[in-house]
Amino acid sequence: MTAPAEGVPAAAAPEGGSLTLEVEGLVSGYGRVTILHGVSLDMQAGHNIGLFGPNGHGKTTLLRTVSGLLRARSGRVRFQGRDITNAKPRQIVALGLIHVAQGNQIFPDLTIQEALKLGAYTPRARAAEAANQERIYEIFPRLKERRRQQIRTLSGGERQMASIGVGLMGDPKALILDEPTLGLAPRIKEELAAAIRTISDAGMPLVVVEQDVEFLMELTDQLYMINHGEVAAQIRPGEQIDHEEIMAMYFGTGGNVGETVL
Amino acid sequence: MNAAFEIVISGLFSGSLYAMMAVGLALIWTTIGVFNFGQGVFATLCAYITWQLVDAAGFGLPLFVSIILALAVMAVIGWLFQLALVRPFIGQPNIVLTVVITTLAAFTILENVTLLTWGPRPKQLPPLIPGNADVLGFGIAAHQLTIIVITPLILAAVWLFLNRTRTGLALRAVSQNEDASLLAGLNVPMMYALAFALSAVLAGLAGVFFGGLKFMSPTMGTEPLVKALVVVIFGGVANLTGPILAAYLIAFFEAVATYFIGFYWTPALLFLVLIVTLMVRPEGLLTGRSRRLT
Amino acid sequence: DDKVVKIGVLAALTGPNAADGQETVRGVQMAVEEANAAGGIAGYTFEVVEGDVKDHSAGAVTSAVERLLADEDVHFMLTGYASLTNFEIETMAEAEMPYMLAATSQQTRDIIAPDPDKYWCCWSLTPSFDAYETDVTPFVEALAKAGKIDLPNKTVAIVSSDNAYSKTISEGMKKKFTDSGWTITVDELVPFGEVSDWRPIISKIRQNPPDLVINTDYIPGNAATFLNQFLEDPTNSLVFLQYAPSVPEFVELTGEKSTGIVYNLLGGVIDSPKWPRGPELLKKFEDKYGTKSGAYGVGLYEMTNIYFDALQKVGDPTDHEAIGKAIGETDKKVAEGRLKFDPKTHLAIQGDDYIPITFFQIQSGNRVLISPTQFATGDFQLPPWMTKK
Amino acid sequence: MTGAGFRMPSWMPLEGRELAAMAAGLLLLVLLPLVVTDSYTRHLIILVFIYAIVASSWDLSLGYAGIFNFGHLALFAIGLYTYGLATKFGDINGWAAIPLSGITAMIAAAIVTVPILRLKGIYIILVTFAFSQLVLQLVVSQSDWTGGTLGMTGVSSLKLPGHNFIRDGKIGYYYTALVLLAANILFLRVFVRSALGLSVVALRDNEEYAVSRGISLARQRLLTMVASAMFTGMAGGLYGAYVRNASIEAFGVGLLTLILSMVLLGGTATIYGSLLAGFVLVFLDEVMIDLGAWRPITIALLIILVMLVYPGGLYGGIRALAVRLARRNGP
Amino acid sequence: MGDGTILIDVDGVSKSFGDLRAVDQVSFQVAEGQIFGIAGPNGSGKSTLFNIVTGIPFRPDSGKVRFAGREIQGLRGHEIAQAGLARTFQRETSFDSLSVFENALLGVTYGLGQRGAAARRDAVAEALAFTGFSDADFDLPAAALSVYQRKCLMLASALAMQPRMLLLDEPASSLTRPEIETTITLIRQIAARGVTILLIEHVLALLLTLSEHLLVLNQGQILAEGTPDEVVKNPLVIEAYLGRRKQAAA
Ligand SMILES: Nc1ncnc2c1ncn2[C@@H]1O[C@H](COP(=O)(O)OP(=O)(O)OP(=O)(O)O)[C@@H](O)[C@H]1O
Ligand SMILES: Nc1ncnc2c1ncn2[C@@H]1O[C@H](COP(=O)(O)OP(=O)(O)OP(=O)(O)O)[C@@H](O)[C@H]1O
Ligand SMILES: [Mg+2]
Ligand SMILES: [Mg+2]
Repeated sequence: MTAPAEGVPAAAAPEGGSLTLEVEGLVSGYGRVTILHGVSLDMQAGHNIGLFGPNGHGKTTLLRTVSGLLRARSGRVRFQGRDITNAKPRQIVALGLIHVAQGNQIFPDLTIQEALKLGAYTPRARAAEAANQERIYEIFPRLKERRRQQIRTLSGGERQMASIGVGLMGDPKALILDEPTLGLAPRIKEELAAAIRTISDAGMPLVVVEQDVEFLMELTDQLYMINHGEVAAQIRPGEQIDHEEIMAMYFGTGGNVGETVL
Repeated sequence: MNAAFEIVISGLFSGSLYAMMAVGLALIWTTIGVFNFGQGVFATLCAYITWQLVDAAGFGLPLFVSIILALAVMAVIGWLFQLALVRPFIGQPNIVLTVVITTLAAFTILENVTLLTWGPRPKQLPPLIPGNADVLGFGIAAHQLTIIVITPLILAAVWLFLNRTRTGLALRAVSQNEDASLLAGLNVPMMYALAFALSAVLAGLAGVFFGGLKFMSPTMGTEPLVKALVVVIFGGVANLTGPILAAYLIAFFEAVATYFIGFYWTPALLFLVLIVTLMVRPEGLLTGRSRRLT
Repeated sequence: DDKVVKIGVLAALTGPNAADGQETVRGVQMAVEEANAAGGIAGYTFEVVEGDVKDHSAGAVTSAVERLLADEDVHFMLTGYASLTNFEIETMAEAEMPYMLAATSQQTRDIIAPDPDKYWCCWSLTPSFDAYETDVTPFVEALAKAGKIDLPNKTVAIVSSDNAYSKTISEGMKKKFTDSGWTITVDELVPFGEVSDWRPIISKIRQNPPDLVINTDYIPGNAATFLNQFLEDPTNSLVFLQYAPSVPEFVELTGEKSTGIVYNLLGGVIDSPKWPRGPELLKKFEDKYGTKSGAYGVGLYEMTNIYFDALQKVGDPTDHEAIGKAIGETDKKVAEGRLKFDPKTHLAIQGDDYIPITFFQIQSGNRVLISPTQFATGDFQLPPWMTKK
Repeated sequence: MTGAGFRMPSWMPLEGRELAAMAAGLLLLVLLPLVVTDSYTRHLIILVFIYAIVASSWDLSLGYAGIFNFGHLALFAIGLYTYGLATKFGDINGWAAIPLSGITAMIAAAIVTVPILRLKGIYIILVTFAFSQLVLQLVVSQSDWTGGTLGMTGVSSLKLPGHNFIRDGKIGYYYTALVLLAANILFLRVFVRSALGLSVVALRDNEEYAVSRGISLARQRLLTMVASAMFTGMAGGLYGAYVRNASIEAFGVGLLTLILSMVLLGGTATIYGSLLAGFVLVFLDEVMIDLGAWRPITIALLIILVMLVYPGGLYGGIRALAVRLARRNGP
Repeated sequence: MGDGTILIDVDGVSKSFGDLRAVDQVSFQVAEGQIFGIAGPNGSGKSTLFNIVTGIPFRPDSGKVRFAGREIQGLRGHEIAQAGLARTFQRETSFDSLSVFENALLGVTYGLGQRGAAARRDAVAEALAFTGFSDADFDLPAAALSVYQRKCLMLASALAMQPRMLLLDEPASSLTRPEIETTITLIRQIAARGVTILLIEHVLALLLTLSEHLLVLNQGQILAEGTPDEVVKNPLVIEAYLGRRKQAAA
């Protein structure tokens, strides 16, 4: 695992203390059902956190609550020291906390180009629009080729690239990725990891939900396992963790370590 | 020559009216993905409000002041409309049908409110510009000439706004995926409001055109609405270009057909042509992706 | 004395024809209030009950009729026009309910003529429309004979709308004109409904300018649009419009433009000092409601009074058959002329001595009655757009 | 409870509970005339029945299949004119003319299905609307037969030896309409709960997925349209027999709006909703008859209100209430 | 398991969108009972290939598809399905307004499945049980299911059709390891019943484990073909699809 320590600008940690993102006892859900039963997690400045755990246990719900799509019934969310609990999504976006949602269903009737333009909707983002677009086209040459194609007609993977692209166009100060590798071919997955890593090292902390733990561990060093809407386990940065341990935790939810580990 | 000229004028004139009604409808459809059956009564209402402001029996203001004021009122009404009749149903499975019925109901309400407020007797607005103009030696009412001239300008403006500005882009995006729009930092409620206000203003303007053209009655909005529906669907609902083109196309078709085969069978012929066209181009005249309806 | 007779009025209180409906009800209201103020008739006072025929659809009309029939205090019904087909006459006959209407007379005749006695209930203020079809031709030729206009080549352009009223009339006119040696240059039928642009048709008319232009589309809005677009580039033709110009607002809304337009009316109010009852009732109506009466306000007022006379004669409102017959025996000077019913069709008898067909010309904002002479209030004047050698 | 599928008796997809409820409802309506004796109220109920047939059949194509068929009222009109022409010129007995109306409507439905086979969503609106306008034009232009815009009078009533349908306090038409309505609802319910019904809903939910499971879009669409036309056409025939005339108002906006309101206010994809809404709309209209223009306003407001509170329509609303009550009374 | 006889013979099929040749002259054969993997970079034409083979939503521009000796490229989508080709979609789909049971029932009714209500119900129950649903789930609305359950339901309704051939488009995407393990076992069991399987997948854990034969597409054309071991060593494949490290791992 690449150690995070070096190359992280301490300046990236603003007045609010050394915490980029801070979640305290978050409770939320849909309608009558409560999904999150008090989740707490801290994101040290300059560190990326990864969330994993079985399907349907609240990872996405957590992210949606953080970025204001869902009301928090109780608990706090702070971003760079600011309290953003139940703030409007556009206020949160304006602060630079960008969320790339799960599933690649962005704007089906827009072309890639239009969608990217829309990604840079906030004044903040507009400033860096050109640069960001360049960068995205570098990471995903395919998007550049197809920039005039309607998103609904893209292939699954291409759509995933597009939605990550839209997120990056928001010129994030911190980026939330929900299952970013969904449907991506192995190679582009690798390149994505590398690219995101570089951007992140230049001072853009990440929150990543991912089923592919390998990928997760490439990007992040502080892991939380979400189970039944609670933090079931976590690994702090710098803490020595070995692969098998993680797997064990991971499969703790049933299923045994298959013989087909690559 | 004479006939040719008349046909061209007729095409341009009716085309302008159709387009004016249709574009508001198309705007709502391409942005929010619903049909606003209130569009017709918007026209009626705006005509009557303008009449109230301009007529001696009313406040007797100058025509253009009255029009501006009336349009402002329409914007507000449009906004209220979406707040009460559309917004609550966003994201529901059969929103299209639900909104059809809520806006139809609103249509009934406003139509009868007009009836109660201004009574059933016919009224008329002063023409935008009185008198007859002379084009290439042919006479044409200045009012109609004005309509022929300014409509394309207005349509062009709307088109540019929707296709060339970031706000226009947001307007088109917002209903495609509300969550994604929120995560891009859009002010979603504002977008819906904007779309409706804009289309109400456009319909209102059409109403003012009608009011200066024929007698106003509380039910004057129905026919233009139906026509607009035909135009919008035929033009293809992917964007605004289709409906606008369709409006003029249909108008010219009618003018030519009326002149050569007579008024009587023209509608039937038109509908036959529409059906056949759609059999060949199932996605409308200008092929583009139709929205999912359910 | 609290013996109350309810009078059922069928009218469109909502929907596209609410204007006529309102006028209809007001006409009846006016008569009833008078009668009650005068202490009632034959010991009865009266009350108006409305039946909303909405969009005139069969269902709506049936409902309205059934509803009024279900009220056993209703002993008389009347309407300007209720259904498109006047089918409610059947129902009235079955229910033995005295009924008067002022609707298009053709369907009424078709229903009643086969067996007039069966329909003792039902009588039409509207006379046979034949005169609409036959009398325009002689009228125009008379004008020419009197040297008021030229008919260089006896050509006429006839535009009509595909509805019962307009179509029947225009068909009849065409026959009459051809029989009298005229040539029809344009013969256009437009689908019923709003016409926002007449230009293609008018341009056809302009192809070779006729002596006479006739449009029988009675929808006032359409007529106005037709007039405006014709005047954009008028031909040297006399313009005759069916019915629409008689609608009160037509003149005021078209303003100076309508000067010169000719139209005629059958069973319309005779607005002429030579027939005092006409102007008198028109004035009464306008004083009461602040709006002018068209055909229906005063018309329904008169119909209500016909009923009152019948009741006066019979005395017992519940003896429907007697009432019905009494109505049939009416012979009275009403605002529309002398009212007497044709026993074979139950339509008012038409003719200069009965219900005349009156021709009007609009002259700078006023409706001038120009024929028949015994009622005339003025002379025909050459329309501003026409020339004459 | 488990597998709805397991409780389906193979001969009929309806569940026992529903059948029982149906029977109860039918019995209620059969006995109703004992209480409702005045012919006007009966007249209103007859209209409710006829409209409900049209609306619930529309619910099949519009609600279940998601086919935006805005020519549905034309099918009703076709039934109406079929009856009129058959009885007046073909002097066919009224009882035979009503099924005939159904047949002509079904043929018309089959014809209009052809151009919409490839079409999606709103494009169907246009074609079906155009279709109804063409039918209207046809009716109007054949005035020698149809009376054009005058309409047809002297359409003959239903006849039974020893019974006069006109002076029977409407009892004859009441039961005739009721029988047709019952048959219609039973037919529609069986249709939608059958495998065919499921496949139609599947096509609405996700066309491509449905096709990938072997469901033929063309075939199901045709069947749906024809099925929705059958009773609609017969209702048209009955309507003609009842009002004894046929006029183009059957194509009018007024009737269209009323029927559409019934479908949506009642709740789409419910069948029963239409009948429910029919009663509500017609009788509301009746109690407010003297309010003039305020009547349509109030009714419209009410419709909006219901849609806001129960987007599922009245039927959905009543179900929701029932569930809540059950909860409250339950442990 | 495959007894060698060719079940499907895809012969030079192509599909273009405008000037983009999404599938370009692709030919391959699959033997009865085989598990045949298809890999390739994003947008290389895998799903489009499925689309044109199944005729949903469109047919190939050119080329032939012979299934069980019968030419099917001309048939309509539902006819092809009834001929015994059942497919799943890349995005988990379901008939949301129907129950779990009804979702699967449709497969039986219109596929090659048994006739007779009783037999059908049993087939459905069997298929659902096989994919891991319990009786208690049968009445759940499909809309309420989680990602994994939807994938299972999609599979169940496909199996209910009693297909001769199953086309799976990314059955493992966004699944957790345990779920992937289960899916692998599931697909193995299906194959064991003699159902031929065409498999698109990016999750190599599943793809490489299951495929007996592997086809790699790139830009709509066949880049490589062979046994998984051969293919993953192919430098072209590594360059275009696997990338360096994965290859090391493989
Ligand atoms: N819109 C919704 N309405 C009701 N319940 C929901 C909704 N979205 C998700 N759920 C439920 O909330 C629970 C948690 O869902 P969530 O998507 O947060 O889990 P997850 O960990 O992200 O799963 P996955 O890994 O599949 O994305 C699931 O049981 C799901 O069924
Ligand atoms: N309807 C369409 N119109 C235009 N282009 C299309 C359409 N459908 C697919 N494409 C393009 O064809 C190419 C192949 O798409 P396809 O979905 O087959 O890719 P894929 O191999 O399945 O990719 P993935 O692994 O990401 O699913 C893609 O580049 C896509 O953009
Ligand atoms: Mg998730
Ligand atoms: Mg794919």
